Amino acid sequence: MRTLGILVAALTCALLFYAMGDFPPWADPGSAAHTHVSPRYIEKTMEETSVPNAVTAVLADYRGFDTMFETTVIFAAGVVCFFILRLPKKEGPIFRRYRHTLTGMTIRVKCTRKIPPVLEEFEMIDNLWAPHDLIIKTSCRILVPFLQLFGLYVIAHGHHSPGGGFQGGVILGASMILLAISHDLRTALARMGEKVHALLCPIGVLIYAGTGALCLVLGRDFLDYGALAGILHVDPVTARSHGILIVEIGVGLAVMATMIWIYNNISSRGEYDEGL
Amino acid sequence: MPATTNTRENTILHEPGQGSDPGVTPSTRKRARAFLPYAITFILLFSLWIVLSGKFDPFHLSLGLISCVMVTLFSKDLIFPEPGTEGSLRTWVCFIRYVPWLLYQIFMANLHVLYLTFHPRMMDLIDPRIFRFQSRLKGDLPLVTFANSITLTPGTITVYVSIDGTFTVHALDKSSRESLPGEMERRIARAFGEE
Amino acid sequence: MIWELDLVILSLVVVAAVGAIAIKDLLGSAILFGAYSFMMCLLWAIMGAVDVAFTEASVGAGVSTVFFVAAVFRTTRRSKD
Amino acid sequence: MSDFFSSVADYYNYLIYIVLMVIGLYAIIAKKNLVKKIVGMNIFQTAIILFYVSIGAKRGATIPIIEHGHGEAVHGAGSQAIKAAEYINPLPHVLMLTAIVVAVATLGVALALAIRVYNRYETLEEDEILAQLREK
Amino acid sequence: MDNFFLFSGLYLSFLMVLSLYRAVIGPTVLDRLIGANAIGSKTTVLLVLIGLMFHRVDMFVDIALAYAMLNFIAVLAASRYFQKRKGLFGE
Amino acid sequence: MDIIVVFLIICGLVFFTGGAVGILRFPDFYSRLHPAGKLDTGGALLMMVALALFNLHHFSLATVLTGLKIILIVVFVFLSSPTAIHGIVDAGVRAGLGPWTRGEKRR
Amino acid sequence: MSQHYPALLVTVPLLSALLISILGWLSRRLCFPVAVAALCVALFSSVGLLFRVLNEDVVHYFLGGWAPPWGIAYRVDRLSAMVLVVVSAVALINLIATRRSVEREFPEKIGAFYTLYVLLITGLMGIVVTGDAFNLYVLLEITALTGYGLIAMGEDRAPLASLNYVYMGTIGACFYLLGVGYLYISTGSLNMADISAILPSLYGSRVVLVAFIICMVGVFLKMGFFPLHAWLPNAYTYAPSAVSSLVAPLMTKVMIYVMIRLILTVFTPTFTFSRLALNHSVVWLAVIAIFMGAVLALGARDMKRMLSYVIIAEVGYMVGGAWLGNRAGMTGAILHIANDAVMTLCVFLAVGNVVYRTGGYAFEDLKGMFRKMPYTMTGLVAGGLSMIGVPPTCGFFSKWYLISGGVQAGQYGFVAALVFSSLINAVLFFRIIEIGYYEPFGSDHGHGPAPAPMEEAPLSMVVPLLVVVVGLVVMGAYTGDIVSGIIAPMIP
Repeated sequence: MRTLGILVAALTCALLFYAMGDFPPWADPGSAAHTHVSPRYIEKTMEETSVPNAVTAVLADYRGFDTMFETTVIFAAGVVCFFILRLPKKEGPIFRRYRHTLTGMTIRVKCTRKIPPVLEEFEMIDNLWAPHDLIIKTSCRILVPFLQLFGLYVIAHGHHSPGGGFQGGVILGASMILLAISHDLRTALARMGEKVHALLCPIGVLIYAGTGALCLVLGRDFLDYGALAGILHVDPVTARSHGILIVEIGVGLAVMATMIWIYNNISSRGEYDEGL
Repeated sequence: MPATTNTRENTILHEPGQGSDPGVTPSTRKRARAFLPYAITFILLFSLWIVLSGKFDPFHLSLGLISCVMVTLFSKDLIFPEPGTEGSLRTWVCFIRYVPWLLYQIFMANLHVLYLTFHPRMMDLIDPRIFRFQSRLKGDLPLVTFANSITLTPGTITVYVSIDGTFTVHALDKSSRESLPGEMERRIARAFGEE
Repeated sequence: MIWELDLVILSLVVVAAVGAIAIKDLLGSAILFGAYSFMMCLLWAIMGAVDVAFTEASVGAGVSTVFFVAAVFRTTRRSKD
Repeated sequence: MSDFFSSVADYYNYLIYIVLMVIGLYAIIAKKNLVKKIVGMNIFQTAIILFYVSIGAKRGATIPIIEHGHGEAVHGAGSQAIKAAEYINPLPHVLMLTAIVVAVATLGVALALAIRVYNRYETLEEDEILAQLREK
Repeated sequence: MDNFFLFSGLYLSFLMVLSLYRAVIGPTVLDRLIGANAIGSKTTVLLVLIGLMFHRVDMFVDIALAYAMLNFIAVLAASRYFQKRKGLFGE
Repeated sequence: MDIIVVFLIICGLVFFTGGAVGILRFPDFYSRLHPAGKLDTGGALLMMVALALFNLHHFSLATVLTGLKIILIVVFVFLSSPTAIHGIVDAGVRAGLGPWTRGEKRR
Repeated sequence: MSQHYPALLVTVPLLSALLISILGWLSRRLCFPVAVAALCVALFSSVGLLFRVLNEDVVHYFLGGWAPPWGIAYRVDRLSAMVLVVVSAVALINLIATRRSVEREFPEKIGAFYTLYVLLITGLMGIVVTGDAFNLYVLLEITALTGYGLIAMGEDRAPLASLNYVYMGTIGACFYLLGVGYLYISTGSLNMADISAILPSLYGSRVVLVAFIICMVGVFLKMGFFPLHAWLPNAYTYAPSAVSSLVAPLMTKVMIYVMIRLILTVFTPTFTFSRLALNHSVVWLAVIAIFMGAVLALGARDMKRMLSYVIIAEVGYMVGGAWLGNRAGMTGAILHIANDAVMTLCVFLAVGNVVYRTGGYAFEDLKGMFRKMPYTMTGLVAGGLSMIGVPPTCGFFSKWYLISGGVQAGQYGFVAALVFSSLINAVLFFRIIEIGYYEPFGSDHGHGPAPAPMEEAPLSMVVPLLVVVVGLVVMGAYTGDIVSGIIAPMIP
């Protein structure tokens, strides 16, 4: 296997080196890539979409169709992780560990699979037990809302500064993952249950594709946000800018939900009970 | 291992709305108190949004309002898990007064570690130990502030804090070991009104 | 595009990549992969690809390393090569 | 001196991308551990992203976010001022955003599959799994 | 001033070499973790420096901010591993 | 103004140097955390302050807000860095790593 | 509405996949009807598109209203319209036919299954219609990801097989992406038509040459062409039967479509066949692929594995035919895409029925099958005859074109390989017939011939199979029309 690996690697290497000689030099402003298609994106974005961030304009408008499928890829990954990993809810008893919070005694209780309610005096702990860590819990607790606000800011300001739906969605998802890591998976699930994030994920993509389909219903091409001008009561160029924002919100929702979904499935091995 | 844990935090975190008793109608004052965390969270978040956004047209401001309301509703019990900890104005002022002193301490700490790092006979100079001491602080936030301050200041790192205020600390050398709990604890206690 | 920094970081990236696949401990490998993606993010910022850098920062730092650690946590750390 | 360095810099990016790609490819083929292969796969994908972003770089240009005043009348008025040579090519960046997303999605799926495999065979080494299969 | 920023950036990336050395060589996983953490904190500063070199620092600050917030999630996750699975070398 | 900026940046770089060298030189895992935790945060603080000051050259609302954002980075670093360090230390203790004591060999 | 057919093709399945995913959490019974409705719309619009294309030659659709080099455009010509019809029809028939087995295999996750199923079809349709090189990559990844998930839910060894598929599929897609990057660096465009307009001035460039090689390697990896086929047999064998009868007919064929699209549209045949001295070696690789596939199929011990090796051989046919470099070979390859999709569907559906009743697919499970499941076995035999290339079925005609192309090009090795593989196929299928027909069911009881009861698969599984069998013959009967109306105008 090792010789095969070296062989394949060497072959690829030789092939690519062979082609490298004919590349235009790095960062050469006169190369074909910079002169054929892309100048129009830079020169016309303000005029045609009124979005200063050319990347966002190209991402969500000129090549918005790619981005729709990009979001679909993420959604598909979420569904796939659920599909191959999630175990059906088993019946029958399970042993759980509880700790009496005043004396620190740990007891093992036989109970049903359903995640039990929170008790006043007993605290449920994972079988792989992590101690109560005051510093991490408190700091993360304080950090999470700011992280979420930052994620929303990134989504909302994708037009004017780097960022957009995907980045903001990942940050939002990371905030929930942070909660799940610093406390435990049950805490995060109590805030956002499985059904919620599993439904948010297609809904996010649906916002995107639905916007496109709405344009189609309004008589323009698919994803031609100019058609939204009639609904939003603005001129077509601003309508494009708003259309991009709507789409980015959809992307953000879908990405957030998927990241949480994948993390929950992987970290709990599909049981949705105890996480990392 | 800690013998006890924080019950309050757990109840709040798992079941956000469990604290209120449905049988008792809350008086207006109580309602105002319950509303206060929301308000403070919202103001904090919105000021953060202003700093982040830097755009003051109505469109972006309304986006900011919506986002802040969403985050507030989603996570007000994360910043202030127990009613009453949102504190008074005095706490905030005291806390802000504490920060410059902390910065000075951090600067000194950095010089201290820098000196140790570049000292040619560093191995003889340091004497790492793990030791414990009992703090008189109570409440989550003061404890965590104290712990983080310890981590940031001369030659000490907090290893573990138990809920009743027992600190386990790793110290790099003798002088830093002797400086604890010392003045820092006093200042934190003053900042959080536990004097 | 600052080519001096670019050269240095590019060399570092190769070291991190070799480290990530050479270490015989999957957790260490995951951590080095995280460092690798930090530097990739830096590289893209240097080349002016701000959005890509942002994505890599949020993905590499926030999500993909965590996925790796979670997967290693649920499987095993042992690795023979 | 500077000329020499910049001529090295002309192709250095492409060189490194080839090296990274080869590392990734080698890891996928030659390593026996399934998670290691996933790491290799990711390195491979990042190498390609590096290639694309290197295409996008442009000498003497700034990031592809158009500078404009904070006024309202933006469209139409300022279009004369915007020159394509002053901004980096945004197209490769867009493509690579998509590619990064795909990389994350693939990573998630691959890790989920690795967990399934581990649940079944209690090991992540390919040769041990094959040995187990052969025994049956 | 740009040159000064450039040289400080180069110096920082040289320091990253040292951290990377610890991350690659480090006898235990935790040493690697320290190395990765140090690389992360240097990256945050470097991002802002790069922004100043591009004269567009307002665009790069967001990335650095995201970095500062997210950098420690990975570290936290890795340290969580040891809280749940004991042992530094085996399982 | 520039002189202050340069001075602060050089101080920050010295701190960072200390951090990087300390990570290499200190004998064991716990003591390595001291430079990693403190010097890097300190260096980040100084450099960020310097950069924020430099950014205020063209004084306007936008630059002030950008400067505030840079300071915000410092705030978050100060919140997250000790937490991360604490997490690592805790992991070390739970993994059963004993601290180095004087006279032992470097590890 | 008819000008929106290209958009409907992709968006209706996409929207309904999302809808199914939502419905999966609310009411499981609604998932199947929604999926059927979506695929019906897709089939309807692809047939409509086919008729439009026959009149207008090429249909363009600009997504987002941006003209091609800047925006993404759909470009539908006769070839893609034909593949579209095949894809949607195969998917619809398979969806209806496998309803029972899906309900039995994934009782808990029906929503997720149908979501992935419809997404896979979305991806395949998108690949066929898109006119943008990068968009193709994204769609490729959609099909790949959903495919990984669907395959992994099979039996015991499926996750491992799927994981191997992940590695290989990712390398393949990345190679394709890299090739697109090389094209982009030399032409500055991503639109296929635009690239092919710019390329002639760059034919001397090494970058274009390497771009072509890399793209081809990527696509070969994805389709399981000979030296790169290692992932295919396991993945197709261990997949759930509902999935293997979807993936086996469609994935490899669509990849071959991509290859032909790259050759015909992007790099033009003159570049491929005259600038490059590669076509002989590729044809020889195809010859080896056919031989290897046939021999390995002989050694297989169960039906699914045998059929996977047969698929490898069939991939060899199509690649070889396309690379022969003459009209007849190309015609044969394109015709074989459609025919092979239908044949493979037929055979895998029959195997699926057998699995549904007996629970296994080893050769021993087939004993006495003719008495037990006569209609299923009829389907199997019909598919087998078509694979062998017996005249009334469609398999004969495409093979005929391939052989005549081989003779014209003077590649007698290819012709020999085709004949050899047909013989092997005959052996394989007659062996199955022998097992199924002559060995009495339940002979191990020893009590003479007990009259085995007829246990045919449920009607919803048999009827689609018989429809496919009829389709085999019909496609054979209309071969002339297909070739003259659809394929011939496509080949320059």
